[in-house]
Amino acid sequence: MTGQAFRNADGGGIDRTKPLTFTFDGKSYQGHCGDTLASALLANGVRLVGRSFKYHRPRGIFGAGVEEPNALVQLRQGARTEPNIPATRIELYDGLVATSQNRWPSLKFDIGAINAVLHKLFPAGFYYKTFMWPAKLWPMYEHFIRHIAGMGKTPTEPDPDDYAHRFAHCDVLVCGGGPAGLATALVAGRSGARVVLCDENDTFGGALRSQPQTIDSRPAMDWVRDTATELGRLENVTVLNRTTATAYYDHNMVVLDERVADHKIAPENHEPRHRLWQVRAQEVVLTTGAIERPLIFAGNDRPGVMLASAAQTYANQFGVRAGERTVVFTNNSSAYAAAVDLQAAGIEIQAIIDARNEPPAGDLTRAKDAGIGVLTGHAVVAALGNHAVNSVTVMALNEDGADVTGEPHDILCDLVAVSGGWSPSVHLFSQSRGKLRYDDDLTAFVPDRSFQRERSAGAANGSFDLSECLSEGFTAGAKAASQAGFEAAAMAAPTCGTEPELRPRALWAVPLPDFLHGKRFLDLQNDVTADDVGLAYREGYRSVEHLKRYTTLGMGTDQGRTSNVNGLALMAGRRCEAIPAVGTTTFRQPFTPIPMGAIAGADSHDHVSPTRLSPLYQWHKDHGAPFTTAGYWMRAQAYPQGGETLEEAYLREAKHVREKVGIVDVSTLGKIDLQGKDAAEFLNRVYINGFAKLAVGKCRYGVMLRDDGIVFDDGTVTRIAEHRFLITTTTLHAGAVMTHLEYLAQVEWPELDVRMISVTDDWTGIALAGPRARAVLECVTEGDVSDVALPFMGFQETHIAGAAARLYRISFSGEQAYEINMAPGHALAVWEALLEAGAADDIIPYGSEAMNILRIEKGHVVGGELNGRTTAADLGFGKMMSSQKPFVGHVLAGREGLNGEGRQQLVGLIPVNGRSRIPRGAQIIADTGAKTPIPRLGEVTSQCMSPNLGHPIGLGILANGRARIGDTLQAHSPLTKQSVAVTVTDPIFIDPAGERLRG
Amino acid sequence: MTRYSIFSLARNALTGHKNWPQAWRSPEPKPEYDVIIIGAGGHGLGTAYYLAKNHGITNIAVLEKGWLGGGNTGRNTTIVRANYERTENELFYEHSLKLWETMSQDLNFNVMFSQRGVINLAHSDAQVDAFQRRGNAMILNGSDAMLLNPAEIKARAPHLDCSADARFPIKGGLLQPRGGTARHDGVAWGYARAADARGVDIIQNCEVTGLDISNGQITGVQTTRGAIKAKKVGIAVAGHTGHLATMAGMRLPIESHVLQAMVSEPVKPCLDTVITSGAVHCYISQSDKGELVMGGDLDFYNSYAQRGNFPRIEDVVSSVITMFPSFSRLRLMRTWGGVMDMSMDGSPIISKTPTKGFYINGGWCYGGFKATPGSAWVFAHTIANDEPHELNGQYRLERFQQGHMIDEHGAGPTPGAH
Amino acid sequence: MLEIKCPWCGPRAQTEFSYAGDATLTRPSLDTATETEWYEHVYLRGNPRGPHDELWHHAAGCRRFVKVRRDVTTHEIIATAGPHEHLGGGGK
Amino acid sequence: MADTSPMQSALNGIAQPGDFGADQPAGPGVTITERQGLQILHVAGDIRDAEFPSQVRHAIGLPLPMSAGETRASQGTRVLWLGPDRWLVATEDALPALSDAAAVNDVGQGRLVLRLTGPRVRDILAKGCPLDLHASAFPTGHCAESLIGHIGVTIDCTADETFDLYVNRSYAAFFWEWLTRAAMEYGYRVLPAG
Ligand SMILES: Cc1cc2nc3c(=O)[nH]c(=O)nc-3n(C[C@H](O)[C@H](O)[C@H](O)COP(=O)(O)OP(=O)(O)OC[C@H]3O[C@@H](n4cnc5c(N)ncnc54)[C@H](O)[C@@H]3O)c2cc1C
Ligand SMILES: NC(=O)c1ccc[n+]([C@@H]2O[C@H](COP(=O)([O-])OP(=O)(O)OC[C@H]3O[C@@H](n4cnc5c(N)ncnc54)[C@H](O)[C@@H]3O)[C@@H](O)[C@H]2O)c1
Ligand SMILES: Cc1cc2nc3c(=O)[nH]c(=O)nc-3n(C[C@H](O)[C@H](O)[C@H](O)COP(=O)(O)O)c2cc1C
Ligand SMILES: [Zn+2]
Repeated sequence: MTGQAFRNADGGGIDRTKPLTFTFDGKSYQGHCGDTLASALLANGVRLVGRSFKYHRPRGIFGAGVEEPNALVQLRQGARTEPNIPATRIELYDGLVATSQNRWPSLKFDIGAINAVLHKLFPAGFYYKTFMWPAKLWPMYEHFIRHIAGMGKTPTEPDPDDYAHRFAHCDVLVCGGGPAGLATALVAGRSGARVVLCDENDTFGGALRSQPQTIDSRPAMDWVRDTATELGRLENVTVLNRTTATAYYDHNMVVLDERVADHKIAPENHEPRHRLWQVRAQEVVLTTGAIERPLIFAGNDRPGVMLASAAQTYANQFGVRAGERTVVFTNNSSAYAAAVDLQAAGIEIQAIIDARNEPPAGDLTRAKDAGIGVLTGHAVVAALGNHAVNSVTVMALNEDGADVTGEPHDILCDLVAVSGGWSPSVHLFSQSRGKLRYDDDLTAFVPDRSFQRERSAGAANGSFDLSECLSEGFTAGAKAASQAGFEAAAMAAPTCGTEPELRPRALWAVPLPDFLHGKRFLDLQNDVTADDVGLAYREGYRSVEHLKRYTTLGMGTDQGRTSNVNGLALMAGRRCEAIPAVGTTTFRQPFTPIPMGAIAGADSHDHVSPTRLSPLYQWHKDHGAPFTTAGYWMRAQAYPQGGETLEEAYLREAKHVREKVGIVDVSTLGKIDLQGKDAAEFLNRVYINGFAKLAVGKCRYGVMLRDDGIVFDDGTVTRIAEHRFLITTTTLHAGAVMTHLEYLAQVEWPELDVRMISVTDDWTGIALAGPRARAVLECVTEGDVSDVALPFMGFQETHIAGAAARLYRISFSGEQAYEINMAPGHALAVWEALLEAGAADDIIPYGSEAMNILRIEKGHVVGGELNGRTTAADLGFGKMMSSQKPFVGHVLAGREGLNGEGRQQLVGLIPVNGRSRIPRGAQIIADTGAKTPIPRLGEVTSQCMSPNLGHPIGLGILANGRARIGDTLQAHSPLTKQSVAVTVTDPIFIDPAGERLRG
Repeated sequence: MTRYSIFSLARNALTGHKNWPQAWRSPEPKPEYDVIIIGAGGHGLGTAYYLAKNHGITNIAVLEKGWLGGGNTGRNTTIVRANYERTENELFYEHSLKLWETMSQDLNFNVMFSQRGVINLAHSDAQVDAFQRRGNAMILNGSDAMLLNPAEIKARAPHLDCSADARFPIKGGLLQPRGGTARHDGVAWGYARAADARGVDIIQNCEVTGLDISNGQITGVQTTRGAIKAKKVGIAVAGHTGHLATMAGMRLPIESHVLQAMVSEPVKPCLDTVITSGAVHCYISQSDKGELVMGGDLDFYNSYAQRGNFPRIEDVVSSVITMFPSFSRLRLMRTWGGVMDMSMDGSPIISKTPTKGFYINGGWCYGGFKATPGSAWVFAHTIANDEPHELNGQYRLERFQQGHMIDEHGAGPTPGAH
Repeated sequence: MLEIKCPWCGPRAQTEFSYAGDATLTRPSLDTATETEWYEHVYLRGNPRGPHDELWHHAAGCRRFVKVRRDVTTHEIIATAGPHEHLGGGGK
Repeated sequence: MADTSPMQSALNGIAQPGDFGADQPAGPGVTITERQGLQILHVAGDIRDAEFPSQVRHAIGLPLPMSAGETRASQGTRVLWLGPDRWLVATEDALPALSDAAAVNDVGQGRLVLRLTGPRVRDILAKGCPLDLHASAFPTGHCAESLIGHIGVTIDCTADETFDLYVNRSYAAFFWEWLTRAAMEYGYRVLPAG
């Protein structure tokens, strides 16, 4: 126990045979297996551990668990470093490294503490009142404010650890593994119900771990161990330690965060660091216990002021004396047990200062038996000291607690153990929409009405007596199990040693006598004082929600666990209203902060959203193609050869296809198989053009509108058989079109006999295009692909390179072209066979970029033009719109605003000088010299260098565009300081008559 | 109104800050007002302020069912920008942005408007095109925009993963340097204080439960604190717009959806700009207090609940740590939800209605915080003159029936899609 | 995460579904309805604060559309049914 | 004309046989095999049309399962309920000829089929699948379509601790990566496809 001056020789749950070495602020210390960083620091006499948020005041360890507002440290180093971790929540391991935060240059000497000197200028909300002049200096002021604020530091490297998710379903979920939770789980588990029990700590037992009691005359921890062992053996029970129930959502879904490896220096053997559970429970039982509240007095933030239960925990659970000499200051009975335990641990008890005038006789007897003096009707008005407490000033409270009177006297001490009563942990209950009730006897909010299938038991329910906790647990377990359909045997509650009732006296802040100065802190983390509540009240920020936001009360990493109730009670006092009338702020998820990595689980980085690959992906990759995304798909952009840039490659490819022949992977297009007696009628309703008369073995281009008359998607439809069609969609809209069609078929037109399924993955698509396409095709198929047998817009079922294939004579490039669909397993063979067969015709593979150029040259519309604002008429499909039949969207397409003057229509654009590239994303305007705002006539939607025309081209949508053909306008891009004069043309640049594709 | 300044702060420090006056009164409602504004969010309070300041109308009540600023004004991710492509939107939001730039001084309340820039990330060439198109439109309409390359983005956001093999590689970004964030609560409080100083009655805990309409003219409202008369009533109730419209017998092209936001624990400055990504579905900035403030998509179902669900949290957080791999070990501290007024074209409605004297301000979707001063300015104009301002004529209710939608994303009449 | 009882598949997680909008609307006739009827159908919503009838698509399951009555103030699901069936439970 | 073209697995170059992940003295938590050569049909039809189920039954020798999650199996053939009007027929035998009464699609090549077997198989799937996979809720003979790791998957519990997963082929590589990463902590073995 080298150097552990405050460690007792025995007692507690730590393993003294296992020393662990750790460093804090670079200095090396020893602790033991079973310690937390907080207990180990205290054992070594380290009391100053951090600086506060705003005033940079010295701060020590205040609690022993999740309630800790002060002792936040930067844990670990390098890629694994983490800011703001409460020392009370860190299980000690060998080699642990922690550093203090929010101080510079050192913890003992912190420049930021100047703020504490200027504190008078910095009451709550001071920044709203100043830093406004001169306005241009605000960025500088802000820079300063930002650097003072914040706490720990962000890691600078990616997180090396893995995280896992886990879905689970159970009949009964028990959150909290103290006596109440164990009792609940035991009864429910014995009933055969599927039970999940979790507790945030490494071991079960809850408060019993640090507050020794008896059950059936044996130490209560024996019962805890027996119960935990039995639960561990039950197959239907899942027992999770180090697991926090962090969020309670609708429909009884509770998120648990299991810290699988946080107690180790690093995760081992491929284990995840955290495992996030999403548990859907039939019934939930909340046995989350209660948290002690502090009492508020001047200087109550000094290192050495600590919750009584925390001091007791350090003594009992860790064998650590949190000080040498203590004053216990309480307004309720629970601190008497703590005082006795502290004394037993070797801490000198100077006195118990009890705010109550007449504590219950039992308390007094207990103190007297232990030889501890009690000062009733008194309060600690101030704690004195600098980096640590060295004494307190005590005065008498008057009758209503609104003032202190009499002679102040000082008591020397280095520890002040405070207890202001207990707040049930109602966070999860509130998250589940449960309504709270204020209990005057407990001076606390307790669960009242539930809205989900959930119940609370034990201290979480406001029941602090051990036997009551157990019996409530047994009852809750039995009820929950039977609600979930299991027969639960009732269990009789064992007999326990009796604990006195709390009987607190409401005392929200000890009045500050005139002769004393000092701040009375409510929220230790955010430096919110009792006076700030007064200021907020005076300034009109009187709702608790305004109070919170104006002062930042309860907005720290501890979410005000130890401060909110005092704050709202003080506000209630100011408003002369009852506490329930003032109410609480909203409890929100998460219960305690959880790493973002745990929330993301495996779903980050490459797995943040799925990727879809064509069966030809590996081939593309092996042939040097860079990829671009289209929705989830990865598409090969081009195949650069021998040092070509990407652009050189795709320009070459696009030229080559028009001159010779090429193949491109078009597997990403959506494909829907539509069957049924009414399939043709269905298509007739869906597309703007007619499909009833489409012959079997023929394809047709189609356009569909949304209900609002705007173009939704385009593609081809092929009649495979009388009652069977194959629909293609754009890559991006494939899912939406499928859903739209299913909706119409199922919900709106159930009378139609149609069924459909997406077959996108079942058919790989290869387009073969170019003047030599047929020649190549003939080499790989035995079927007749002559122009007569397979004319433009014809279809065949055939074999290609030995694979069963669907062959469509359709063209996106404007060339003689075929789309070949085959089963994906054959795709590579077919692709390679085409390349081999086409070698004589100089075939090449081409990528999505060349495909894009080819379609721009042909004036085909895609994403930039199908932008969700254009109508069929805008895009030149006006004549396709059938007047013979109604179709989706036709009525609203007739609206005034979607027709007539000023609509932006699809046009082609050519630079006047024949050379300049049309700037990407340019706007089309008439006059670059016009006064701002310059009217926008239209926009460039696509542009490229046309290798086949030898000059740049573009597509755009332009107000009254078709009437402007021949005009000269500016394609203007002030963003890139480019402006190019363009001539407006027809959007089809190559082969407007369509001879090439029919040839 | 006591003027706020470093001098008044120093003076009050000497007296222990005991003499600060109330920022606003809590008056009892009068039986009648010239104008009633329903909803004490930024828009409602701002409208009252500009009615008083610009139009000399001061006999105004702002009725609020809860606490002022507790609606979406008090729960948004505070991003202020004017980076729209549709001219109708850009001119309006640019006007709003200009008002932001002088708001603290105008209100004598520091709303901490922080022009740290807003960057939209482009993850594909098609997106770069789209952002260039938008940036160009912004400049033509008199706003500011800059195109950034990946290296320039990395320099502004060093934690951002700009590597070429990222799942969503960063190809570029559109920066609006004048965009940024503001202290959301401060906006509500600043307007409340300034409106109150001009005589406006802000009445909290007063829910409007009915509208009195006779012969097509509004005559007053029913509230949980009794009936109050007025010949002009404007609603600025964000997520509750549909509900209020029902009281006037109207159905609107609006649905209420829940949107969540969340903050990490506070950390020392690590992100000095606002980063948004449409493709990865998230936006993130760091507040002056140090938390990372994050949001993403709607939960995608109708809701008036102010509480969201876990799948969206997962989604936002995984997006954030995908873009910022070193944020993975930071902890999420708090999550919450707000009720969003999603319109059918993604643009707001600031309009007269078929009921005379009844005006609507709603349909703000993801972006009404940045609109606060602009919206309040033109809504006050519309109410005062019974005619729209030139900047909100296009936001009329009839545009949907006429086919004049202002659909920035082209998402069509699906209210959750914008 | 919500749990939605698909009338065909049983209780399933929300993530298997996608939201598909208001189920109280009656689609006007494709051939006879007026522009106003279509406008009202496509754009106007009751947007009630309370029970709301809506459609969800069981996209990652049976791919059927499901009618759901859900209280939008609490997210509680009151009843589910096929798209042409009547919903039991309370609400309007 | 029969297919003469060579076939390629969706996991070509991705899945390598061997043992991976955590060392488990008791052996790998799961063993993964790609099932090749399965014939798979997606069958859609209206059961109110009396012809349809009887024709299907005739063709495949098994009645169509009619309730959620139900499967029917014979030697080499399984029929899975996918929805009130959709079924999956997976067979190692020759494809049955189905009449016009149903809308039939051959989806055998559009799917990657993985057989997972081992003591930790449910734990691994539960990392990404929101269904209740507990043996009491998802016993042998039960099937479902759901999500695993955000991808649509058809899940078929063919025997105790054994599941067949059907994944759309374009997601195969992505899913494989998800699955093997999920299996790391329990250790996994990949067997050659068969
Ligand atoms: C999570 C989230 C993130 C967002 N992020 C951004 C962002 O980054 N940038 C951005 O520009 N916008 C953002 N927004 C949108 C923005 O917050 C809102 O559009 C804007 O704040 C709306 O302001 P408001 O004044 O209209 O409404 P609110 O602030 O909601 O005020 C409306 C008020 O009306 C009251 N009310 C309602 N019904 C009644 C009644 N019957 N009687 C009396 N009072 C009533 C409400 O209580 C409320 O206080 C976000 C919204 C959310 C929810
Ligand atoms: N001395 C007193 O007056 C006094 C006051 C309060 C409590 N107690 C004692 O405390 C015990 C109360 O028993 P109990 O079982 O109700 O509570 P408990 O405090 O013993 O156990 C609750 C357990 O739940 C855990 N927990 C809390 N929130 C959690 C979450 N979100 N996720 C996971 N775990 C969570 C806690 O860490 C704790 O281990 C009794 O022994 C009682 O006598 C005594
Ligand atoms: C920009 C912004 C920053 C916030 N920062 C914090 C914070 O630091 N700490 C905190 O507890 N809550 C923070 N919140 C959340 C609020 O506590 C609160 O959840 C939110 O205003 C919604 O209110 P409600 O939870 O009371 O419904 C922040 C909210 C916003 C909008
Ligand atoms: Zn279903």
